[in-house]
Amino acid sequence: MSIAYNPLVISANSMIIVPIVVLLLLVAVIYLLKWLLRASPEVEKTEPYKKIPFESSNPPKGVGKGKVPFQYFGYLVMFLSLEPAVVLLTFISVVPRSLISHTILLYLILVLVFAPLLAYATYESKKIKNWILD
Amino acid sequence: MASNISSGSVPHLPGMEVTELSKNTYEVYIGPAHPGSGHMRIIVEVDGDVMVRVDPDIGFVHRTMEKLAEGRDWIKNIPLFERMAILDACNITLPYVEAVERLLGTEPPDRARYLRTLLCEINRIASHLYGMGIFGVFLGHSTLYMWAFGDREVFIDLAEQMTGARLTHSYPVFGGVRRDIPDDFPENARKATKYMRNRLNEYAKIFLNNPNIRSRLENVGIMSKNLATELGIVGPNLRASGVRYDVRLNEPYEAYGDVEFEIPVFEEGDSLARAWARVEEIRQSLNIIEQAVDWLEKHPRENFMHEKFWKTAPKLYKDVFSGQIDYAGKYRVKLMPLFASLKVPPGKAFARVEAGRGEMVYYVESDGEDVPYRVRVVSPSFRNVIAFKYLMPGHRLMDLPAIYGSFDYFPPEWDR
Amino acid sequence: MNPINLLPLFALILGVASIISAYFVIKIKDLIYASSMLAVLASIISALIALLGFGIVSAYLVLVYVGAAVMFIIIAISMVGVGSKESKEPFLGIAVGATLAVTIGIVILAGKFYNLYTYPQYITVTQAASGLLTHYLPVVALIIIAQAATLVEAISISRRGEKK
Amino acid sequence: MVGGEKKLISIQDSLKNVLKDNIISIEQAKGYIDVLVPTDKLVDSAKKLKEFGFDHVKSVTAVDYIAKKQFKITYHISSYLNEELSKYIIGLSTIINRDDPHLPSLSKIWVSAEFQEREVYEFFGIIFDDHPDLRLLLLTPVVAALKPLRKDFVVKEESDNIEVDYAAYNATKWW
Amino acid sequence: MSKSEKGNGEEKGKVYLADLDTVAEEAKQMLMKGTIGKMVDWANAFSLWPVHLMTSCCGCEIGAAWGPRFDNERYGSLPWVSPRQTNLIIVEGTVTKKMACSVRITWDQMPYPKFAVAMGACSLDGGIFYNSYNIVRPWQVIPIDVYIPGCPPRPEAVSRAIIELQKLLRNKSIASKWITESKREDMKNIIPKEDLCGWRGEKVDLHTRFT
Amino acid sequence: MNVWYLIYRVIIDDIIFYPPIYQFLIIPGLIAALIVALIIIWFERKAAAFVQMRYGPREIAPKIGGAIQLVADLTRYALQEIIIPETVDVLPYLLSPIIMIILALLPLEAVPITSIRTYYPIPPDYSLLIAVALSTLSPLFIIIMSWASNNKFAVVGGVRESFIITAYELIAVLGFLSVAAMTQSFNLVQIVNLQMSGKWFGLLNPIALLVVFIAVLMSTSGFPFEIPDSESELVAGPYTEYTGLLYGLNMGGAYIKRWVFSILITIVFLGGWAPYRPTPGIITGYFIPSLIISIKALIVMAIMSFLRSVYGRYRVDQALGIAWEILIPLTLVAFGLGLAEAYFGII
Amino acid sequence: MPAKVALKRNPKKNPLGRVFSGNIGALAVGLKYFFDPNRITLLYPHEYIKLRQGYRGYIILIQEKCISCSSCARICPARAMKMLSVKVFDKRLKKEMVKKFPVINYNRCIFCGYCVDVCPTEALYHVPYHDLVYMNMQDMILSLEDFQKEPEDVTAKEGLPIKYIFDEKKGLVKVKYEEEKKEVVQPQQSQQQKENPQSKQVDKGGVS
Amino acid sequence: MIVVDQLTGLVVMISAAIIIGIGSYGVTSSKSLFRQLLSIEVIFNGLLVLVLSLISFDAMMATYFGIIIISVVSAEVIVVVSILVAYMRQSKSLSSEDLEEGGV
Ligand code: SF4
Ligand code: SF4
Ligand code: SF4
Repeated sequence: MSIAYNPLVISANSMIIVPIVVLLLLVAVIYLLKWLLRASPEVEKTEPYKKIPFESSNPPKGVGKGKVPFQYFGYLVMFLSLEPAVVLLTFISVVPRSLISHTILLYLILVLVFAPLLAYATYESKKIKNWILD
Repeated sequence: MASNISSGSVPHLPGMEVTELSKNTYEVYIGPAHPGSGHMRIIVEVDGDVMVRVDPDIGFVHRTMEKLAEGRDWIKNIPLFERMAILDACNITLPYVEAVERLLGTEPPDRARYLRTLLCEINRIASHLYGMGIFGVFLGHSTLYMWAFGDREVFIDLAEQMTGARLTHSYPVFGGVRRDIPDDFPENARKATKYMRNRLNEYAKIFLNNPNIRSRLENVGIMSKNLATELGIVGPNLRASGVRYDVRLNEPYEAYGDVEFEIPVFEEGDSLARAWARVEEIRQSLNIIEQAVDWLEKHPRENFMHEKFWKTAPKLYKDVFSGQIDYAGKYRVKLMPLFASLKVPPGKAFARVEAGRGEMVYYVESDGEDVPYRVRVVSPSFRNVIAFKYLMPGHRLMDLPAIYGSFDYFPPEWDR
Repeated sequence: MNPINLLPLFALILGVASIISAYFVIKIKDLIYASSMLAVLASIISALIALLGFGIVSAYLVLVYVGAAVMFIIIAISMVGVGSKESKEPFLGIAVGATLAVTIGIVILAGKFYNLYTYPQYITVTQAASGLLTHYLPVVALIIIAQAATLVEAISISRRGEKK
Repeated sequence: MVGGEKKLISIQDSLKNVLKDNIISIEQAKGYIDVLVPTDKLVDSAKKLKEFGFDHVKSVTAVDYIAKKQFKITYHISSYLNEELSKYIIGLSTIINRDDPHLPSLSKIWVSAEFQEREVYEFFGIIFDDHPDLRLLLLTPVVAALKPLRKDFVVKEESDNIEVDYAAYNATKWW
Repeated sequence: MSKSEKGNGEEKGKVYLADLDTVAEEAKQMLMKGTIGKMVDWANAFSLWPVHLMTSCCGCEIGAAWGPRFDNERYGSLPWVSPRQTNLIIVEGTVTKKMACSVRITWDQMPYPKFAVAMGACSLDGGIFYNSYNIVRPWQVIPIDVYIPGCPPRPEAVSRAIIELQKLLRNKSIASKWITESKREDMKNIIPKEDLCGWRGEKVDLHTRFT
Repeated sequence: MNVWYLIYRVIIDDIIFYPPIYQFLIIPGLIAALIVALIIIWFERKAAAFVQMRYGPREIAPKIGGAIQLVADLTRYALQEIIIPETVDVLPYLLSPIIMIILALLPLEAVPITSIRTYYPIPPDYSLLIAVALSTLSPLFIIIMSWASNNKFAVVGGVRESFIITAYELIAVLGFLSVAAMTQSFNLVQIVNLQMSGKWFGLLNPIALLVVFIAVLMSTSGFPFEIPDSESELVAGPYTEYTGLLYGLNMGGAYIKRWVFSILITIVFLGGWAPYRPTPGIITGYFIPSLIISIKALIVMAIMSFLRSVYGRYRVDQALGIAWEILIPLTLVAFGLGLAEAYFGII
Repeated sequence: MPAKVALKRNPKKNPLGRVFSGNIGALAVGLKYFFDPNRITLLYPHEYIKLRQGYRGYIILIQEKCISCSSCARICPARAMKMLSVKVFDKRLKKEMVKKFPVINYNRCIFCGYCVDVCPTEALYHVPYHDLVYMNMQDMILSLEDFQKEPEDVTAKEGLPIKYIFDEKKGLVKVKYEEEKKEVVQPQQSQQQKENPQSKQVDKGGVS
Repeated sequence: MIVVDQLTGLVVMISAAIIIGIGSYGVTSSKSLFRQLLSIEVIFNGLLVLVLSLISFDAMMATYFGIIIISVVSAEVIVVVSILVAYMRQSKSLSSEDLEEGGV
């Protein structure tokens, strides 16, 4: 086997080099197409609305970057608090068979601790009136 | 209409700016070139995900019918008003014809009344199916759209056999109708009704009882009985809120006094009830079609125009009717040249019928000329528009299509 | 040639990339882009960690930190919708940053701390997990409970009180 | 139909009872009962009618009698909740001057009149005082300035002869 | 090169760019003459996606035309939501003065190559509303390729229009012609004399951003 | 002969079948994903058309039912004008779709598609963990995309997308990893090998399969959960401003994500290359197993696509509610089931 | 009073039933149609609907019958039909005279059929097809000569005539239009049948 | 072999030092609380690499350390962001100077 098949090289290749090459290729293609397929400046003159943002074919007002649904922030909090715990648990679940009772113990702790809290959190998150940001 | 983000920010703070926390709203334009609307624009102000102000901005299809009608002969206005809602053509033009008939003092003969009723019900089904199809597509359910439009074709085909046009029938004229039904029509109509009854069950399975759709519709856009009355909502939407009002019930016109049917009234008043109300109405319309067809089969083919017009008809007219002239269609009632220059005695008339989307109202005023002096049209959709303004705020943005679609809007109708 | 010899090269590339993205985190005006650059930075860091031989930590970093924490920051910023303004006197910052970087660098160089790095021996997931389970079971349970506590804490902090 | 006529008469009577001396004239038109009230008593009559059970407005109609220099505004009202009343339609009308058309708005009393009053406003230029939201509804400002439904705005009708030149299909003609 | 010789010394900086442009032009011409041009026409012909812009009541026949009985998706045509991703606009009947602005904006926002179909009597010469004060003819707003008479036209007629447009595309290769010429000839005639959207009187404010 | 043979071997062995390239670019990767996207979108339209009493795309090639329809669409998109609106932030606007696609494909690099050791792209000791971790990266760029588009619909769509992320990510992670609880291993090869006997984990732990299936639907805006680009309010969601090839990339991006997840589902739950035992050699050891996986994944995708014709879409809070009230408990149950099965030694 | 009010409520189901029976019912209906699609699609350019006599399609003038009464032009709501003055040789009076004949402008015509119905001599009639498109608006303004010719029916050349009949199970069912059977070119027909097995199958079923 | 490892360590540690420097520059120079949070996260990233490369001799130890520290940091993020949001609700601004003035 050549050096290219060494684990280190192969992972570096697969994670970094090949994707980056593909990325550069795609970017090049996009820029090429953008350059090739542009309309002549006349068109831009006759079609003044071409490059303004789409707003259901209304003359646009303002920009899009604004504040958007905040009412589901509770779900976000739930997600972020549960995720590390769960990932930790799943990570731990690969122990040998002999230790599995510990995992089950942890699993039970997780379920017992989280179940009421999640229920409470879902209950809270559902009241959208409480989450309006003002 | 304050623009949201562009209109500056809160007073300059040291450090960092927070853009307009006091007014955390976001103005979204739904329409006119938007899949969630057609022909109209709803300006929605959302606070996060909740709509706080809904401003229906209509008039994108305003084609000045009321004005045009003032300059056109009486009969020419029938196709004109029909363009308001071509998918509900007979129902839309009928009150105009009725109002003018009231002014003229003519009563249509029985057969014409049944023929009008028949076409009205066919149109009602087609229009309800159209509305359901659009509703389906609003909720992302393309299958319902396709099914409804496919089954609508059945009824459009029936209407086409009856009148010679798919949508724009211009069927009722003053004192009668323009065609009689073809010979194989009753049989076809019965088959179609049987087919449709089966299909309605499948609709319920894939759409109305689908948990996904149910959860989108249930308890969304609840309109109480009082609110519906207050806003003057019409049609199935009104009856879905528990109000027992239907012109066919309260002031029977044409043949509705003689056929048996039910008026489904729902109590919940949410989007689901509005959808169900349409389904139930389709069932009742199927009943009416069957009864009307039975009646028509039993009775001879005569009297489909008012005698005043038809008595003096030359022989050619009767030949055309009986199909003697090979290039012309059979059972076609020819119009008198008189129609082209009809003068209507002065007076004011008001007529209402229950169109597919609700009560259709005409006010006709004549000053004895060959053109109307004033025609006022209030279409069912126009009376429903106000519901968007008062019903939607407080719902989530994603409920907009669920409410909007459940009202079975048709913008050309409200814009006239 | 042993491919392990390429290690410094890869580390150099990734290090430079991470420095650039860290710079962008600080410099990009739009906070959404800045925080997404933080995600990029963390991804590069996780690649670097993988390169250093801690594959498990790297996967964990991507899963928990990039996939959850940074995402959380981005979403929170995009919902809260804030712009940012820099301080008018950045020299203090430059001074502090440079001092800190130089100090740490000098400490590393002078103390020959870079000698401390050896390519770690390979540990399997099972080893790591069972080690964690046997030696650190209370810690893990504590983390889980702490997470639950933060859940309640965060919910009750960020929710608005029941007011009309 | 005979019974119907009788009932109509009785409703006319009860209307007279309700509105008392607000009524200028009451007349049986084709399909509705036309009740004419003076403009300053419009709100009062509307309130009384609403209490009587007429709970919604079907249509708000304005007619331009250009010869008499008048606008006649008719609110066609009826009832949903009262089954007896729902058989009748009352035209609550008033006559206003054409030069300076002003009228109290009834959309506070019947919300269902809100959009229709907006429509009358833009088509006739009739101003409804204290209307909560009197904006243009259907038209663009340019077109609304013409006040299109007034009789002095005339749309051109074509003749039925072909002297109208079909060749004039160039873009400039219509624009 | 010839350009650079002709040009003054001041334009030196631009010479290179100009050359690049000519190179691009030539490359485009070469590409589009051959199979790629044919491909573009073929692909556009079988992928005519109309934008969802309902202008008037002909819209219900559009619904029927894409419904199951007439199923225009057989021609590869799929009604799509936003103009940015479509290449066909079907003007469904009357265009009122209020709507004309939207029609124009929709047309502007569609990427080239793009085509237009006018459907219904109203969009040809006003139909029954020929003397209405509130309508414009769509061919005054956008360039039309195919006209469908009728009120409303049968769905078959819509299918027929799509078939005719496909034939037009493949025989006259208008799609690849746009790519080579980078403009559409008949747009010249369609410069509205008044500002279509002027009635809104709203200031277009595009450049407010967070700092 | 020697030189040419050598070049041939180099091209075959070291370029085409070189794991990073083969897996990223060729069979489960870019090219296969492209073909699959073409087939699946066609199938989706066709299946919907079947249910909807019509034909779907046909006239382009009536003999094969219009199967090349998507080629036409793709060509049209690729050679359409690319409009860059004035208000967008050009660099992120142009780059983020591309990066999203690359990142969506990255998990494939961690997935072994054979049991022959030489063709592992990444040391597979914890390959499942890496694959799942990498799959959480790409949604970020949808948010950036929407933010860069600077369009109201896009921004709202982007935020909805981010909420949906919070809904599905945990389910996907926990659902996939509940297999690890059953096998005590993150090693995908070992997981597949354990399924060789026909005891597919999809059968042993159907709840996990179900929740992962739903999570994938959520992550790729599959039909009951087509919320971020729900067209009836948000036009095309985060992709509203994109034209031409860029939109094509975006549209393909969702399908590529679904493809990658389908491959993961296939390997984890449906036995991978199961009936077949790879033997050394490029064709038998690498090509055939990858084909088997692709076909299985294709079927999974077809089932997902079929749902379009039956369901509408949920509201965003309903989707979140479903995720947090039904699916997360179910996922925890699935995980517990996995642990229990491991404890009682059913595997 | 025959119409009566029926009070109804939304059908209710318990949550479990909703989740299971609802989903399963929807999926089952979907699958049923997936495997047995009840297609009603008209394969348009290959088939076309042979519309009934009496469909309000394009309008043709029979000049001999026209008595120049102008009724048609007066009643036309869209002013699509207008009278054109032409010099014709009158057979009865045996002299050349100016007469008015209608001409039509399909840019405007809304196919309402009033003109046909009102014509006192049946000088106008409809041809039952309605699927022509034009590339040019000038083509739609017909001259007197063109108005007397039936427009070319393009689809009839390309495809088979088809008729839809009603059916209790399937709604609309496509069947071949019988009268035209002889005129159809054979090879086209066989090719058509190959392409569309379903229509073939329906043919066997025949018209009931 | 050893040389290679040392070189790697040098590169990684210097990069980490620079990242930490950048992060601390961000913390001090910015007035925006969110930006400061981001900068702190940058510092955390740098520190993680630094510490991991420092304790690489005990791979087990490093792994445990990494896992636990990442969990803790993500918990910290959630609380900090929630506090920021809650603070923002009240003061409608997110400037650290305001914090001082408000006496929080
Ligand atoms: S052509 Fe007829 S159907 Fe079409 S928009 Fe005009 S009036 Fe409506
Ligand atoms: S069909 Fe109607 S619109 Fe057409 S010419 Fe005759 S009367 Fe006029
Ligand atoms: S109505 Fe008939 S007879 Fe009279 S002018 Fe018209 S076509 Fe001629």
